[in-house]
Amino acid sequence: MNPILIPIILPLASALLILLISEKTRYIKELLTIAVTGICLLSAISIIASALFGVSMEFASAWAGSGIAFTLKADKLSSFLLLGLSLFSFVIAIYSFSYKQKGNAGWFYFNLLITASFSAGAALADNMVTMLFFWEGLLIFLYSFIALSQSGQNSKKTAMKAFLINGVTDLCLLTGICITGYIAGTMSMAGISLNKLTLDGWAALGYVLMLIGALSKAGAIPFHTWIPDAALDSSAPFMAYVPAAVDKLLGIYFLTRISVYLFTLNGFAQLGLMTLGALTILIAVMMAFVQSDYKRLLSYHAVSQTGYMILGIGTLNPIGIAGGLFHMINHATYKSCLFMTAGSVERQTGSNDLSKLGGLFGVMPVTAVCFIISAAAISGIAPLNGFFSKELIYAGTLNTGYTIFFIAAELGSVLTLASFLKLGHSVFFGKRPEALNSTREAPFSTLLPMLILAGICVAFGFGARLPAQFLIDPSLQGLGLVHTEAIAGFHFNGLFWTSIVVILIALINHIFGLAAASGVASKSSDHIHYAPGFKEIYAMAERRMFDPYEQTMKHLPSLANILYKVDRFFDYLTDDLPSFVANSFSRTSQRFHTGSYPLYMALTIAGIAVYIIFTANYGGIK
Amino acid sequence: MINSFTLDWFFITLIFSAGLYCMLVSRNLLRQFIGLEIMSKSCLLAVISVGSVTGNLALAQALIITMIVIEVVVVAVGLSLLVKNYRLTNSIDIWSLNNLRG
Amino acid sequence: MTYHTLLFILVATAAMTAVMARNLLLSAIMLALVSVGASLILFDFQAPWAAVFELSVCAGLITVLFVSAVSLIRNEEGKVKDLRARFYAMPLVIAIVAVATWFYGIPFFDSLKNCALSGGRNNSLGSILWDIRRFDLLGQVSILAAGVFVINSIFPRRKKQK
Amino acid sequence: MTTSLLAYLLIPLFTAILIPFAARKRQKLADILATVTLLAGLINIGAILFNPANIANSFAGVPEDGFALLMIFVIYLVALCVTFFSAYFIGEDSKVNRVPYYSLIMTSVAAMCGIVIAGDFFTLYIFVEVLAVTSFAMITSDDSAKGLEGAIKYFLLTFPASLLILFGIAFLMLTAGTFSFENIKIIIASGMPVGPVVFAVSLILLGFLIKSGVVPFHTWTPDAYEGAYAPVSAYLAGIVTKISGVYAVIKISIMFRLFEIRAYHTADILMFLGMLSIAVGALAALRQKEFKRMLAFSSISQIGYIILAAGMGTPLAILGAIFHLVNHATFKTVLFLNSASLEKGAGTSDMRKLGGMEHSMPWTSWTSIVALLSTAGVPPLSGFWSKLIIIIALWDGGAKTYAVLALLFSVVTLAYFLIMQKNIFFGKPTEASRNAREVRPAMLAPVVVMCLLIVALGVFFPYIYAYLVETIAARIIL
Repeated sequence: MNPILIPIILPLASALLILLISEKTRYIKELLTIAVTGICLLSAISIIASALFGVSMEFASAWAGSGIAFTLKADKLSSFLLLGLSLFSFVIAIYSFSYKQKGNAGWFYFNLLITASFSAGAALADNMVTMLFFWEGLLIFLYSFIALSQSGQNSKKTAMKAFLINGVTDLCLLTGICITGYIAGTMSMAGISLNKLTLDGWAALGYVLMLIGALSKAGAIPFHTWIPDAALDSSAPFMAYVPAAVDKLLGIYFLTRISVYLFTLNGFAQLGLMTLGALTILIAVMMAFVQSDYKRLLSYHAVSQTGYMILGIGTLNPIGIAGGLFHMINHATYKSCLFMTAGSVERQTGSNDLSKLGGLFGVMPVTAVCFIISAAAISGIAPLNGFFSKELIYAGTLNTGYTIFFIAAELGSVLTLASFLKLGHSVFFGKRPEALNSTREAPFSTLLPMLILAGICVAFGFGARLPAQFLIDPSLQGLGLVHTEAIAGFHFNGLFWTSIVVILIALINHIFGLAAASGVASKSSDHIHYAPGFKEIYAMAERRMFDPYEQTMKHLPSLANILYKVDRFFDYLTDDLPSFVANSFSRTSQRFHTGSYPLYMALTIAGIAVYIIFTANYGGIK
Repeated sequence: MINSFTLDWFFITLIFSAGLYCMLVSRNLLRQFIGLEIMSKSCLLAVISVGSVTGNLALAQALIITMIVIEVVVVAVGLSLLVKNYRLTNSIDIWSLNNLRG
Repeated sequence: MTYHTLLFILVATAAMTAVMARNLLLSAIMLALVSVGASLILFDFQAPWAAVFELSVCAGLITVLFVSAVSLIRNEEGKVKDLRARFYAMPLVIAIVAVATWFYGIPFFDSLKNCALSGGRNNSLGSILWDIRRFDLLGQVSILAAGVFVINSIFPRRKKQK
Repeated sequence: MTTSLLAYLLIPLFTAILIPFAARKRQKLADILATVTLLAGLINIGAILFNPANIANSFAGVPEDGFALLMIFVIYLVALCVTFFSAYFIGEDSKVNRVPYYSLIMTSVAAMCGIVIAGDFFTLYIFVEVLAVTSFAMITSDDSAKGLEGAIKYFLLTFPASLLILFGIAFLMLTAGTFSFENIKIIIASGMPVGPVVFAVSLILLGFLIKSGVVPFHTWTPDAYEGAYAPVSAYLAGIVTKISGVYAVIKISIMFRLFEIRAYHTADILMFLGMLSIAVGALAALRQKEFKRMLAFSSISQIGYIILAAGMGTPLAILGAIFHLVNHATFKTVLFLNSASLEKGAGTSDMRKLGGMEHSMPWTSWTSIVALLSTAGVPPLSGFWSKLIIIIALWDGGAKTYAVLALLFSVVTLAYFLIMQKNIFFGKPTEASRNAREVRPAMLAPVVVMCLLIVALGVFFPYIYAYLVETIAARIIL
């Protein structure tokens, strides 16, 4: 078998196998999943090695005919992505080994493996229709993943929300792909890239529609709203896996593909993308800053960080794109790690509420260390990976000349750090509540993945040259981008000093907040939360006034009612009206045929008279 | 001066409408047949009038003889239906013939 | 006012009387008068064969049929409540028809007369016509046979035997 | 009128006269005589129609046109079915008097043959009257009050038709000097003004429209069919009213093609009345509770198709009209005979009292399914093809609205027949149907033969079409 098929077929087959395994067995499903994802990781390594040092693997098979072929192509970007996806699948599989609050184990691993398989397929697919197939498959299992992760009604509702948002945007994607494929004359991405499209006429529409699909997958504003809800209504492994890792990776991957690989963008599109990125950063981080739930706070950050990637790719210069891609993998790493710490805390304490947590550093030191590392990474503190990717993005942004976006991004950084100061302070430091005194450290199977990911954060930070050389640079080459600047390395330039300033501002803000909240860490954001002007906006946000989905849903019943009436009308036209008319005519005729001879005679005579007058006038004598 | 043919037809129309009026107005089955008979007469007169004006008197006579034979059989059949109906239902009211409806 | 026109007036009057008469027997007799009038008209048209047939069959046989039918249902006669007013309105209706025909019908009949194909055919002899219309005799035989079967069917002899 | 086909008229007439004498002592002899006569006639006409030599030279050696031959065949076929059926239907205790009954049937066969082979309008009129007179008597065969009511209504409501025909003949005599079909054609061809002739022919046409029961002159039809003695209603609906009215309408509409533009308005009226009949018949049939009455309305609707096609007047439309006339004779005979079987087997043909009859009377049930599907125009049965021809002809002739409406109302046809089938034959057995028994095989035989004919006409349609074109279109239309 072609090794390129392993990451797709193996998880798929084992997912089906898992459903056959009895409910009562213990650890078989878990071990099977770990083994399968491990094999996938190994094959992903071999694939990327082949892509980096040899020829890209390919697999092609005639599928539906007429230009739609089942084509997989592991070029450098795809195999880089595949590596990331496989890594997270593997780590999550380990993490959820002993994690109890993940719903039915069989279904959880089924969904996990299916997601792994389909995401690998989407990453590797070269033909856009093939990619769409996997992409839509992910959508279906996104629903089942959320819906089956908790037994309550809320998870179903959130699952439906996620499903609808992604379903609509996937429909856009479908339309966009059709338009693009029609204009380009081929469905193969490699084929289109040979002769890139420009944004004019229908092609622009196709690009925008595909952009919507990609952004929605990545979870950018305004398609992000299901993620914070899912943070409350689903399990930590799911959050660590899908919204934090897989969706980000795929969304940004496809964004890169279309923006760089398939289309030649103009300045207007660049400005639009960067604006969108900056807005995503700011709005999401503002929301994140005031959250009081561990996972929900993290989920807003997951949205906010997407903004950096979009900003980076939107710059359209190699440095910015490299930053976007680097940030993509970095973000997945530390955000997964953060969600895992959240899961671990939830697992050990039973709570996610910041006001009920505190002082856990003493009892959960490993978790706390992992948290600190990844929080530092996400905040862009110097030698960790987040610093380097953000630095690349800042540099790319400055290269475009739009300083305002740089400032917005830095402001986002300040708030990010501030919110993590608040989070870390309220969870791991400060005074420990009485109820948490018996808390113990999480088991090894939970700690191991966190350690792995935290280790990657550190490694990619201190040895940023390594991923830059072996992952990012080849990906840029794969995209056909040429750059002259070094994309990795620690420089004591202006950006470093800016980051120091950022750290200081955040610290000052935190101290000020603490003072304002009289020492309660979980309330250290209240001075902004309840500041005049912000207060109302936040209150409206809490009421979901800005959630397009909720707003649509609110107005949907009336719309649906109108549509229902319209439908009834058509139904009436096709079903009831004919039979009603026929019946009423029939009844009239029945009433008419009274058997009364005079009536019949009169009718006959009248008919004769009309006939004779007509024929005499038109056909006859004159 | 109105010619003979036109005047004939004027009276034929009157006789015909008398018969028609009888058929329309009467409830008595027998009167229906009387009206019918009067209408037949007007028809007969029409044929002979046409035969006269076209000079086809011989043909008209042939037709009239056949028509009279048919007329007598039809009237006989009609009257026998009437009598049969009278024997069965004891009524010759045409308005009572409304058992078949719907 | 020729004899011809008088005959037509006679027939029309007799017809109206037949319709309007309260007594069914009178109606039947008036019907016979209509037939007699028609027969006279036929004589006037120089159609003696038809006139004799009309006189014997219609004025004779049909009147007999009507009178016997009237006698068979005599006791029923009074039961049927005809609206007499409608019959009394008849002269009015006929008058209206007459006026209407005078204005609309007469031009129509005139135009009909103008369409008439006259001449060239009155040299045909009766015997030749009988020859041409030979098939009608078959029809007459059929309808007479049918009449016999119908009477036989409607008034079966079997009943009398029982 | 030619004398070549006179035998088909004279022999049944002779049998009719013979029956009262021959069957005086043994009543059973009446139906044997009638059946034998009809069978002999059927074989004879079949031999002429299906003689390969005749077909090969397009009936050049046969004096009459193919339409007349075909009609004689159908007349004999339906009459034979009805006499054969009646022979077993008339029970020992029936009020029906066999001798005059069979005499009347034979006379009406003779009259119908007279209509078909008549060469002028007056002869046509005579035989139409003969046919009408016999039908009145046949309707009242069983001495029921309903039958009498139907007969009297039939008598009085179609009487204006006779007058109209006679006035039309008078006008024809005045304006054309003749009423023979051939001579009228010659006169038209001679190029003289035809307006008055058209008027005269339109009057005659109106008479025949009344006789064929077209809306709004249809009012006698349901009453006569419902009241009639059961096998007689099959005979009436299957062939009698078709020959006495529709045949002449088709004949006149063929003639109308010669009148060119002067007759267009009359043809328009004809099409309008045809469409009206389709609509009113189909809609009125929807809610009928009495099987025979529903069939009567269905008959009105089907006649509408024939009239519509005749009004269209193109060769294809006339062909469709004739083929539909033949088909109508087959399937309507089957349905009416089945209603008679129901009366015999279950004692009633009221839909409200029947249900689930397929268990007790399976043959009746399945034959009626075949017939109703054919009526509704479901392929590959014969009714489908004739309706298809008619609709195609309408579409080609430019009457697209009529074509669409005709198509629509065949759906309604299917609807009411399915309602009927559901109410009577499917569903839960009722009290009446639990006690019902299938009628004897001899009574099923005519129905089954007709059903086979329906299927055969449908399945072998290509041959039938070629045959129709050769026999009918080649001689009378083109």
